[in-house]
Amino acid sequence: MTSDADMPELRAQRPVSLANPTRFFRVANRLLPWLGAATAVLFAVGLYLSLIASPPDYQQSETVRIAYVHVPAAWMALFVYVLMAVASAVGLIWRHQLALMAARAAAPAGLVFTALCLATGSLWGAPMWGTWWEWDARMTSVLVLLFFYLGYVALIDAFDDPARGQLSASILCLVGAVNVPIVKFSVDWFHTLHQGATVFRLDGPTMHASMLAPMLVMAAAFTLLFFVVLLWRMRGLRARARIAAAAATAAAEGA
Amino acid sequence: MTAAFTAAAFFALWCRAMSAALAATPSSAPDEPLLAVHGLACARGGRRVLSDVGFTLGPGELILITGPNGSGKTSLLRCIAGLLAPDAGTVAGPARARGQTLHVGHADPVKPHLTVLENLRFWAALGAGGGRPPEEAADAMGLAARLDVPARILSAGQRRRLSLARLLLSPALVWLLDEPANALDTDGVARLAAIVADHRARGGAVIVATHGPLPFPDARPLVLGHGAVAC
Amino acid sequence: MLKPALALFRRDLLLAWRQRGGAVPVLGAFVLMVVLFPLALGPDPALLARIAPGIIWVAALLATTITLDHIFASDHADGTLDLLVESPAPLAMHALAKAAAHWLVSGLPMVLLSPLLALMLNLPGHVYGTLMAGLLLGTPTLTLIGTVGGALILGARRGGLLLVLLVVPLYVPVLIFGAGAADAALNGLDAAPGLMFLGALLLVGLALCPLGAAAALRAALT
Amino acid sequence: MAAEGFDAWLAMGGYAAYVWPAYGLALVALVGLLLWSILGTRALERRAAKLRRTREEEQ
Repeated sequence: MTSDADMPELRAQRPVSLANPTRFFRVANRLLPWLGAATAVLFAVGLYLSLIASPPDYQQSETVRIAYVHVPAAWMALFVYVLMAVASAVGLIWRHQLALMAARAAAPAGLVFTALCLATGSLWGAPMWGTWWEWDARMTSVLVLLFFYLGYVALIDAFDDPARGQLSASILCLVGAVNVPIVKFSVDWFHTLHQGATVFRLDGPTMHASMLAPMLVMAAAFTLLFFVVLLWRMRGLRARARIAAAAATAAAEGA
Repeated sequence: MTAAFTAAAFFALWCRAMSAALAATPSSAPDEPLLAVHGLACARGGRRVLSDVGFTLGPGELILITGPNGSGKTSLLRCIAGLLAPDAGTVAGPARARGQTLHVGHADPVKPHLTVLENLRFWAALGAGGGRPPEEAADAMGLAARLDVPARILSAGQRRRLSLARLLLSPALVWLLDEPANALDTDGVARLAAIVADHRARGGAVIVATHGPLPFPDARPLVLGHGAVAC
Repeated sequence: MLKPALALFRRDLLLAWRQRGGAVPVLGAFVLMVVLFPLALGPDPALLARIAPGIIWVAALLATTITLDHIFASDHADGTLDLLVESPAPLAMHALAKAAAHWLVSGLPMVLLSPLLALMLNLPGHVYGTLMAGLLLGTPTLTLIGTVGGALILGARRGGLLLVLLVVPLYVPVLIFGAGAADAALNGLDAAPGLMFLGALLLVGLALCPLGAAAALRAALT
Repeated sequence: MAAEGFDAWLAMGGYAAYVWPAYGLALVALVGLLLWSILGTRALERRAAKLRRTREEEQ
C-alpha cells in the first residue's frame, strides 16, 4: 500500500485565530487610557452634582441622592444583560469567538451592577417603607434578573472544556433574554394583584430638571466604567486562552 | 392574548422550517465516490487534534484508520458523521445525506432495562428503518437466542454485538466504526468481518478506526499522527 | 417524520415505568413537600386555606425540578444522543417527545393528585377547578423549560444543583400566574386572566423550548 | 459657617445612615470591579508572556 516515502511533508498548522482579534485588541489598547480618563472625569462631575449641587427633593428630602446611584445601576443591570444576549446571539449564529468572549467578560460586571442596584434600592426605600425589603414590582424584577446572571456565571465555568461552557451559557443567555420581558410583565401583574400599601414608588414623581442632570452624568459614568472593565476582562480571557493553548500544545508534544 | 398569538405564529414558522429541511435526499450514481473528504481539520477541547485530512471513499472500499491514542481517530469519525463541526475542510458526497451514514461509536447506546429485541426495535424506529428486520440483525451477530433477555445481564462483548447489530437495521451506504472489535471474542470478530464483507459486496463502504489488528482484506490504511494526512 | 419521535416517546414511558417506578417518586416528593408546610406553619385551618394555592404550586414546581436532571443524562452518557442527532426527525421534535414523556410521568399525576392535597390544606371546594386548570396548563410549561435546563447542564460538574439555579428563575412567571389565578379564585375574584396568561406561556414554551433544548443538545455533542 | 454647612451636609437631613452607605457600597463595588479586572488581567498576561518566552527558548 502507500509507503511512507510519498506521504506529503508535515505542515505545522497554527490553531485557527479568532475573528480579527488582533485588530480589535490593538484598538482597545489604544482606547483604554482615554476611556479611563473620561470615566474619572464623569464620576467627579457626577458625584459633585449628586451630592452637592442638586437640591433635596421636597418629598424624599436628601434620600433622593441615593437614586443617583440606584437608577444608573438598574439601567446598567438591564443594559449589560441585553448586550450579553446580543453578543451571545452573534457568537452562536456566526460562530464569532470575540462576541462570545465579550458576553463572558461582561457577566461579572452585570452581576455587580444588579447587586448594587438591589442594595442601594433597599437603602433608598427603607426610610419610606420602614423595612429593608419591600416586594416592589421593580425590585422583584431586578432580583430575578440577579438569578439570571448567577445562572450564567455558574454555568460558564461548570465544564472542563471552556468552549463548551461558553456555548452553553450563551444559549442560556438567549433563553433568559426571551424571559426578561415576560418576568417583568408577570411581576407587575403580581404587584397589581397584591396591591401593597406602598404609596411611595421607587422612581418617585417625574424627574425635576435639577435631578435629571446628576442622574444622566452618573449613568454615563457607569456606562464608561463598564466598557473599561469589559475591555480589561476580555484581555484577561485572551491571556487565559493563550495559557491554556500553550499548556495543551506542551502536553501534546510531551505525549 | 398577543403572547398566545405570537407563540402560535412561531410554532407554525418552526414546523414549516423543519419540514423544508428534510425534503431533499439525493440518490447516488453507481461509480461516483460515496464520500470525498478534503482538507479536514478538527479540534477537541480547544486543541487542534487533526489537520488537513483528505481522501475519497468509493463503493465497496474500506479505510482502516490507525494511530496512537489521542491522534484524533474518534474526532475524525465524528466529523465525517456530522456529529462534530470541523474547524476547516469539507466532507461531501451522497453519503452525507441524512440517514446515509451510520456511526457506531465507543459507547454502546444499549438501555439496560430494555430487552435485546426492544433495543433493536427502538433503534430501527429511530432511524426510520429500511434495513433488515431486528430478529435477522440479532441473528447475524449471534444474539438470536437472547432476544427477550434484558440487556442489563448481557456481557460487554454481547452488548458490543448488539450495538453492531444496529448496522443491519438501516440502508445506510457508509458505515463509520469506532473500535468495533472492542470486547468481542473470536466468534464476534468473525461475525463482524462477515457483515462488513457483505455490506461491501452490496456496494456499501466502511471506515474503521482501531488500534488493534483487524481481519479486513485489502483495506486502505490512513495513519494519523501529527500534521497533514492523506491516503 | 413523527415516527422516530414517537418511538422515543414510547421508549421513555416504558423506561420511566420499568426503571424509575413511573410517577411514584414525583408524587412522593410532591406530597411530602406539601405536608411539610402545615408541620412548619401550624395546623390552623384558616391560615392553611389562605396559603394552600401557593403551597401546592411551589411543591409542584420543586417536584418537577428535582426529576429533571435525568431527562437527558442517561442518553448523553450511553451515546444515544448521537442516535437522536442522526435520526431523520429533527432534534427539536425529539426534545418535545422527551418533554411529553416526562410530563405524563410527573405533571399529569400531580394535577390529578392536587385535589387530595387541597383537601388536606382545607382549601374551599370552589377553588379546586381553577387550581387543577392552572396546574394542567402550568406543569407542561415547567417541563418544557426544564428540558432546556436539563440539556444545558449535560456534562457539567454538579449538574443537578446547577439545574435548579438555571431553571427556577425561569419558572417565576408560571408560578405567579398559576398561584395568582388560584388565589384570585379563593378570594372570589376573576381567575380567568391568570389562566389565560398560563395558556399563553404554554404556547410560547411549546414553540421555543424544543428549539432551545435542541441547540443545547447539539452543544453537548462536542 | 463652613463647619455647620459641612456638618449639615454630612448629616444629609438626618438620612446620613442611608445615603452614605449607598455611596460607600457603590464605591466599593465599582472600584473593586475595576481593580479586580485590571490586576487579574495583568497577572494572566504576565504568565502568558512568561510561558511564551520559555517556549521560544525551547525551539
